[in-house]
Amino acid sequence: MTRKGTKVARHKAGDRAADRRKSKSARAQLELFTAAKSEPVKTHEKASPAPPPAGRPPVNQSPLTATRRATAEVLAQKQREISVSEFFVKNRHLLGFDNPQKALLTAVRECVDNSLDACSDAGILPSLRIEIVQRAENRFRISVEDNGPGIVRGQIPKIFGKLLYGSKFHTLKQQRGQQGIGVSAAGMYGQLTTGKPVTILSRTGPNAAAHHFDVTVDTKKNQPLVLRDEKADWDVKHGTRVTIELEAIYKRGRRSVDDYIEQTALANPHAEIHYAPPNQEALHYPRAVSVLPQEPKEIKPHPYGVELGMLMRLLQDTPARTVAAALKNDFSRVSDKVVAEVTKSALIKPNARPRDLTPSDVERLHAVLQNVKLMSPATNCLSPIGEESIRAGLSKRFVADYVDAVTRPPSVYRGNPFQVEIGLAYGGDIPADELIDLYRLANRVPLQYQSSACAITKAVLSVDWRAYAMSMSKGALPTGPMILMIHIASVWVPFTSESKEAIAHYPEIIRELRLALMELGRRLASHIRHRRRVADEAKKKSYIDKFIPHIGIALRQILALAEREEKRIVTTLRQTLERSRERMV
Amino acid sequence: MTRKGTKVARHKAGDRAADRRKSKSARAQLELFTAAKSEPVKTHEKASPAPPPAGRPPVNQSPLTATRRATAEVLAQKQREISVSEFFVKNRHLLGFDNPQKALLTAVRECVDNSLDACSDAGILPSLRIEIVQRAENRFRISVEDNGPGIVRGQIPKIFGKLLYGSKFHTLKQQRGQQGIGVSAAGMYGQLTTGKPVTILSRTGPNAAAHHFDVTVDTKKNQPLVLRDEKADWDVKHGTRVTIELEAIYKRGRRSVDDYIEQTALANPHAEIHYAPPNQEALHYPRAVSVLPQEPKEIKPHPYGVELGMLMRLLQDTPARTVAAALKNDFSRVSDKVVAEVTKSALIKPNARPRDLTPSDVERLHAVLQNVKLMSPATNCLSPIGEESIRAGLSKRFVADYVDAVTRPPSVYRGNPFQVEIGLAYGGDIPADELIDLYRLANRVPLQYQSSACAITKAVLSVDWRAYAMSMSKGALPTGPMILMIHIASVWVPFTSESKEAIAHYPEIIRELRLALMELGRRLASHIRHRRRVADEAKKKSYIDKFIPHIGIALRQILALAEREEKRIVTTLRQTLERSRERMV
Amino acid sequence: MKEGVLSKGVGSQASVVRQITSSVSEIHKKIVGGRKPSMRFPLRSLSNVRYSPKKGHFEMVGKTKERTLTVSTVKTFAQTLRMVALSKELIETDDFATKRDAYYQTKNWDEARCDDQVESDTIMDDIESFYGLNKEQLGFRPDEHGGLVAGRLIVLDQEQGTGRSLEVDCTRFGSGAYGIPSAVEHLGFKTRAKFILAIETGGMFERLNYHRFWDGADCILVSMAGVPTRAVRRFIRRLADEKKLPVYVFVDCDPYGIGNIYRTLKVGSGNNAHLNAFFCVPQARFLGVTPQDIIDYKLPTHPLKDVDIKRAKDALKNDPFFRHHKEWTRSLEQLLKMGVRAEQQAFAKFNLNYAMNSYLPAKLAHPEKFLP
Amino acid sequence: MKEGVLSKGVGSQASVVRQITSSVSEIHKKIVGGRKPSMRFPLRSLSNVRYSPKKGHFEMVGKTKERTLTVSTVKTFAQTLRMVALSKELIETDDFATKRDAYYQTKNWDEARCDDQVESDTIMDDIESFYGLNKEQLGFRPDEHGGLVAGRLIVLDQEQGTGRSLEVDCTRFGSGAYGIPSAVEHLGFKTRAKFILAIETGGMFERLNYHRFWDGADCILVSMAGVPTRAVRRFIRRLADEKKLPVYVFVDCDPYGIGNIYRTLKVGSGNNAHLNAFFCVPQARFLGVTPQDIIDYKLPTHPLKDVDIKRAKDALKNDPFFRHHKEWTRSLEQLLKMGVRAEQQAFAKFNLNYAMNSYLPAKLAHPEKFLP
Repeated sequence: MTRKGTKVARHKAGDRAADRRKSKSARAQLELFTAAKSEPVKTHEKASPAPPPAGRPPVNQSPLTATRRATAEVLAQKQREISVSEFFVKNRHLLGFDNPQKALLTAVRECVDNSLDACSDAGILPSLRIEIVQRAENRFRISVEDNGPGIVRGQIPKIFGKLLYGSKFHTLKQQRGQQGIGVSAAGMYGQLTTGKPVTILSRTGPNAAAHHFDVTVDTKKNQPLVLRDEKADWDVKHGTRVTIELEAIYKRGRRSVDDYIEQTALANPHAEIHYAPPNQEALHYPRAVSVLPQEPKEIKPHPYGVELGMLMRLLQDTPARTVAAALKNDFSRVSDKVVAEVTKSALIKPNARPRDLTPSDVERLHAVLQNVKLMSPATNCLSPIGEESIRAGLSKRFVADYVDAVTRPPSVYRGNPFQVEIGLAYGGDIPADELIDLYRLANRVPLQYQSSACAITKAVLSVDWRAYAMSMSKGALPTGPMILMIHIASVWVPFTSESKEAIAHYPEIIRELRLALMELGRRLASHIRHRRRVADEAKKKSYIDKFIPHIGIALRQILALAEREEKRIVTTLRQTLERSRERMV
Repeated sequence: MTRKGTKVARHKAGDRAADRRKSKSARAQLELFTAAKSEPVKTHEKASPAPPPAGRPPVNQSPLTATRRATAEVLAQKQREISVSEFFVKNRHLLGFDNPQKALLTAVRECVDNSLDACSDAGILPSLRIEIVQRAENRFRISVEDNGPGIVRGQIPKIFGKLLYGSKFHTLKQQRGQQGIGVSAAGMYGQLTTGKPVTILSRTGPNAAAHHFDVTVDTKKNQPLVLRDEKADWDVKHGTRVTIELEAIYKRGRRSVDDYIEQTALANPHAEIHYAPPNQEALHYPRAVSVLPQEPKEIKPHPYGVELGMLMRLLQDTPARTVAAALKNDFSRVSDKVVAEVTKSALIKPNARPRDLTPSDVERLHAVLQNVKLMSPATNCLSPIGEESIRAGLSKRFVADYVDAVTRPPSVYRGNPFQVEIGLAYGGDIPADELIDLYRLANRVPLQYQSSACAITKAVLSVDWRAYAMSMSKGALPTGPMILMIHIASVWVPFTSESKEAIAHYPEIIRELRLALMELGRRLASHIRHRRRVADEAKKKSYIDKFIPHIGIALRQILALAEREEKRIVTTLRQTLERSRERMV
Repeated sequence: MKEGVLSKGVGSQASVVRQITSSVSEIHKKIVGGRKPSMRFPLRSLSNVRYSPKKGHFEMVGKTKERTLTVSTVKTFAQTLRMVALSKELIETDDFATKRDAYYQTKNWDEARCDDQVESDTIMDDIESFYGLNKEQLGFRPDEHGGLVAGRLIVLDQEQGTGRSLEVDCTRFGSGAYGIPSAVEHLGFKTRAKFILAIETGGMFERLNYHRFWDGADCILVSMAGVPTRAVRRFIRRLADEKKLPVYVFVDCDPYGIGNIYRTLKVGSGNNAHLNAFFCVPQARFLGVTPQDIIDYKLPTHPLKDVDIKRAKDALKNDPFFRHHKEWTRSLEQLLKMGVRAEQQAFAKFNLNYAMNSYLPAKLAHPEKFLP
Repeated sequence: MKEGVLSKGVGSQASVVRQITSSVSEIHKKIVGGRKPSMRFPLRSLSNVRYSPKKGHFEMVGKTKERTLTVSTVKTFAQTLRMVALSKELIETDDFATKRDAYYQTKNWDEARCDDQVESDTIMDDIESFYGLNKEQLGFRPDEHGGLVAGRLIVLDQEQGTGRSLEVDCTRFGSGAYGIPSAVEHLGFKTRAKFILAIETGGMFERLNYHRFWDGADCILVSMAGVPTRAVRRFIRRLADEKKLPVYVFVDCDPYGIGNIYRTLKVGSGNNAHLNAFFCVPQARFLGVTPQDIIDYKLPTHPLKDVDIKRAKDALKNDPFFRHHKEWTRSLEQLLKMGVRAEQQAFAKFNLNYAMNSYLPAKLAHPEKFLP
């Protein structure tokens, strides 16, 4: 330690000691502090760590317990339950409200997700009206209106005024929303930054009245506070309009709300969207397909990837009388044959009572279940966009030479069915000398942040695109006139955070992504090669006209031939070559 | 679109259509599907987006409502409350249980945090015993024992069997744990992967009995399930031992549990730690300082950064009769003078009833509060390690030429006091040709993952270390024989995720970090320069001996001098130069 | 016409013209007969090369490729024939074209023009190997030349235009020297020197020339200035062949001096094996600086650079020449073990003329000890 | 001793030795008197340089730095004096040392040795500017040389050792040429030529020499082979000065040919301004290829590369020579606007001897139109 370093440090320590003198209890501590300073302290030896003491020495019962500040009893009085709303108010970055720009996008997205899900549940072709109005420099009012089934009056306060409340969490099927947090969190953020409640207008049908609610969240209790609840005139037959005022920043370009809405239209070709951004002309995205996507069905969990603790719990709680029945009723794709095979391997009687299994029985059963051959989960819980629709959407959005799409068959990670589909557009107006654009979608929702943390990006990077006639530098996306649109549909999309920005790196998911990418890559490469061959053929044909005369000239010069002879050479040679070309083709 | 792309796609579409025929309602959909396929669909025009229709056209009431699948009433029946435990079971990566290796670290860390916090609250010099036992290839049992105050019997189930339960969330003071999630989540992870409950042994004093509990979480209700509750013999006077069995992987090296414990010892020089890693010799980290850190005191929020919605809520809920009293009682650092100034600027009567303020009153008050000059928050809610202790720790751990530390005065972000301190070790055995090592700590807890996402890393990267005699490439940490240990202490550390791995980029925090780094940098640079000067001086002195003889040789050669004359030149010149050196010094 | 100086056999101007005419007549006949003509070339790649200890250079094994006139090859065929026509014109008008000149000439060939000089150079290489002649015999010249000569040599040349014979006496340049032209086929030699000393650096050459080292030692000095160009190699080869002179090579002791300069001079290069018969100097022997010299003379050294180490290891592993000669294998291994290199100018440490007055005489007393 | 060829004034061998002895005596006196000696050097940096249109080259403004012998400077002082001692020895023994040789000589100076050649070169530059003499006059030589001469010139030299006069007739080398030695101070000249033609490429030089262009045009051809070395520049300068010959320069039309080759030959370089008085050729004039020639002759071109554009823009913005001459400013701007460059060999497109038979005669008919 140098003179200088020490000097400065001592000076500071002195300051702090002076501060302390002001406090009542400082004297004793100060003395201790001084003692500690002047006396070198013996410590853990880096070079030769002390060998562990033989036997188990008693834990050091500190000689300083006299200074104890609180007992277990005192501490116990402070223990309290924490409301989930309070938790997320403090941790709102977890929900995508890190900064005002992202907050705007997150709030719009949560409302749009809810609207599209509601229409899907009700079997209605969605028609949305999204509006963003600037109220002050950093204050905006967003409203999202749908033609969905509406919400019954009694549910409105809880849906918008309580976190972790909703219909989707316990349902295993493909939906945009998952946890019953999103839209109430958006409202809570608005309330926190502007003091304004969420306003909801909803009507369940032409014969029902429209209701107007103003709702806030009582964060201490995680309960709704209703500020207004009245009937309203509304010239809409059925649907919901949600309005939130919030602190926000609106920007255009990449990762903007505009961008999000355009991608949403691309991923939901059956939806019509009117979008009025702040201080600009409104946009209209008409419906590209007039048919609803197949309705995703709810399913039971698949045994692959179910965890030991989960299985134990399930066997405790099941109403089934036998292990066989429990397995068949509570899981999908477990047939009698599977039950027989599984119980035999695990040395369990199929008709044993589930509650009677010992922990080691369950452990064996769990191990066997992971290795038995099972059908993939039912596909009808998923609703992919489909290859046709992806190609139609890409063709409409981009001027490309070549458009292709692959929808993989459903697969499963940790018991959750999922399905990967990828669209590819190549050539045309797409810039050839930049990194490719990558659109990531999960359950038809565009993902705009944390690209580098996402399994989709990882899968694209893991493919050697140079094998498919693209160029690619280590660790970077490929370069070339290509756009990839990658959609993962799942009953439970494993996001890396609550703000739904990136998909976790499950090997099963990455594997499916790679298979789809490589299939598209092979087809793209054969397209590119075919195009090159065609161009080469045309070029070679023109060679005959271009270069044969030069052979004539050279021969005349070297052999001092007459002009007539030169012409004869050119004519004969052209005939010879064209004849052999015809044979070749 | 090439021939090939289309062909494959049609084939697939055909397969899917065939699937559909099997379902009852497929016929109508199939026809619609076929129609959609053969008839080109009109869509959103890319080149010239349609101008918004004049007025507000009614939202498209879809002609397909006949196929509606569910009504608002049906959907309402599915709405349910979601338990926070269920939520985190599905989202356990949010809590640091992404993979078995990280899970081990997270579980150990949560237990250690709890033990150190309990000792701190009780004013006990902590003595910990940490043990990791391998039970099977991927199964470990961890146990952490402390000499803390113990836990009263009635609290044990909730503390270990209920998420979002604890004493720390509502307390504004510096603690390791924050949200009452950690240790119960670790138990829940163990339960999920091994089916085993958490085992707790606790005793509150020599006269109280020790209690032995086995607890699991009922995830559907987020309530504890007590499997065992009995008195036990335990030869420890007071303290707690927590044992969790879990699926895990143990690895050594960077980001390992070993590494974590070593850094914890460094950041808590007042703690003694016995550590028994699996299948290896145990380690002992003795106490380096025999005095407790100053006890962090609980404080009230500081007005800077309090949000509008929060202020509105506070004025609604306050028991105070006047605005003046509310401001003084519910915030720290608001004096009578400040109240007078603030209310005057906001055009509010100081003795108005808080509930009577209109929203726009509160908005003005909020704006004024952000701009008024206030004292920094009380420092006694924070307990920094201190410059002396940091230097002592670094000197002990590293063989370095130079050790320095800076503890910044407390500052505030969004109403939360925080304090930054940084230790620096330079030279000696520290490798000179590698990127520097950076130890990140938050409330004395080492952070091991997501370094690149962390405000600490960002701050280090934002400093131009080349100005301080270090080398540095764009976007990378500096290179050189240096180690930085950076600690952020706060009443509320803003982690970017629940797993407490990286600190969010608040400008106030980055500013403080930069100030501390630059101060250390300047002192380091002056140390390096000083050392170079000393070396230069020594070198120059030796120059006289080395080079004067050559002047003699050259002069003799050029002027053909005698040897005697050469000697005279050398002697005279040496005297001349040494004389002038003495004058210089 | 310079027939006077040139031999009448293969490679004389008349015989080159005959070769061209007869090969092109063949092509003409095939075309007129409605058949597709073809040309056969030796394969110019490392797989077609081996080191011939007997001939003392890399030679081709005999693999060939045939190029038939098809739609795919018509462009190259046309370009090749036009380049042959240019060659014939150059020989007949007793002119020459540098490779760059030839590239610009192709600019007159409309669609058949070359887009860069690499293209025209490749065509030239094809023709060279097709006829088994070197570029200079075909009227082409490299753009690079260089190489200076001093000492006991009279170069026989003639005045262009008048055809008058010229005798260039290389002892009569004072501190200057004779600059070797880029084509040397037409030169003749008169000399009574005992050997040729080929020197890597201009600095060492100047020193030896300035002090008339060639006078006492009775030799011819050639400055190579780095890796010798074709002209320098051909000059030394023809001089050594015609006058039966041994060639001693004096270069830096490093993998570049040994592996690039000396090896290229002596056995040619692997990827131009079709030319090695003309351009290598099999009679060359390595005077120094050897790794052993570094030890014996306690020379000041510099550490081997990474690229040096790589080059030496490559030579030991892959180069058929070094692998063939155990003495070289040993020496290169010694060098790698020492980890240092030394320059021929390093002798200047002792005194400026130490190399000339002490080192070279000591070495030249025992040419049998030179490395092969 | 070569006094016979050298002038007796400043720079003659005897006067250099006198300069050295007297300056070192001064230092000796101060040391013995117990005072600290010092040396004063002109500052060798761009801030001390301006373009002198009258003298026709970059010259130093007169800023100097003084180096006093202190503890900090004792090493450099010792090295400088030892290098001066070497210089005196070289002159007195009528020998020379290349810069590399000198570097190796320092290896004998124990602790005062130089660790790399940059260090010894800097000391040499110091001495050069201290005495206002060039390296060659001090007995040192650059390692690089090069440059060939052909045509109507007889170079006067003498045999080392015997001192016998030599006449080197540059019309008598056939296809070969005279290689310029690295030091030319001692040479004399006999000529009746009308001008000197300095040529960028070896290819063009060979063509003109091969066809004896110098015979009809009555001139001396010098091949510069890129940016001319010190020896070539000094050779042309001394020849042009002594024989009052105009110098015409024929280079590629690109920013390198104009900005580097021609500019360096004519006015010297900015960071060696203390040498420009010796090494530049103020009488040089730019024959071609000019940007206007590209248009007039419809030459085949290549696009300007980024580095070309940067170089040209730099010259227009910062180079005092080009900024001084409006004709050059216009021409460079024209070149940038055209966006292309052309080589002197581009004339080969028309026919191989077009440059010789058509372009050069047309140009040489009007030397008054040459760019300055």
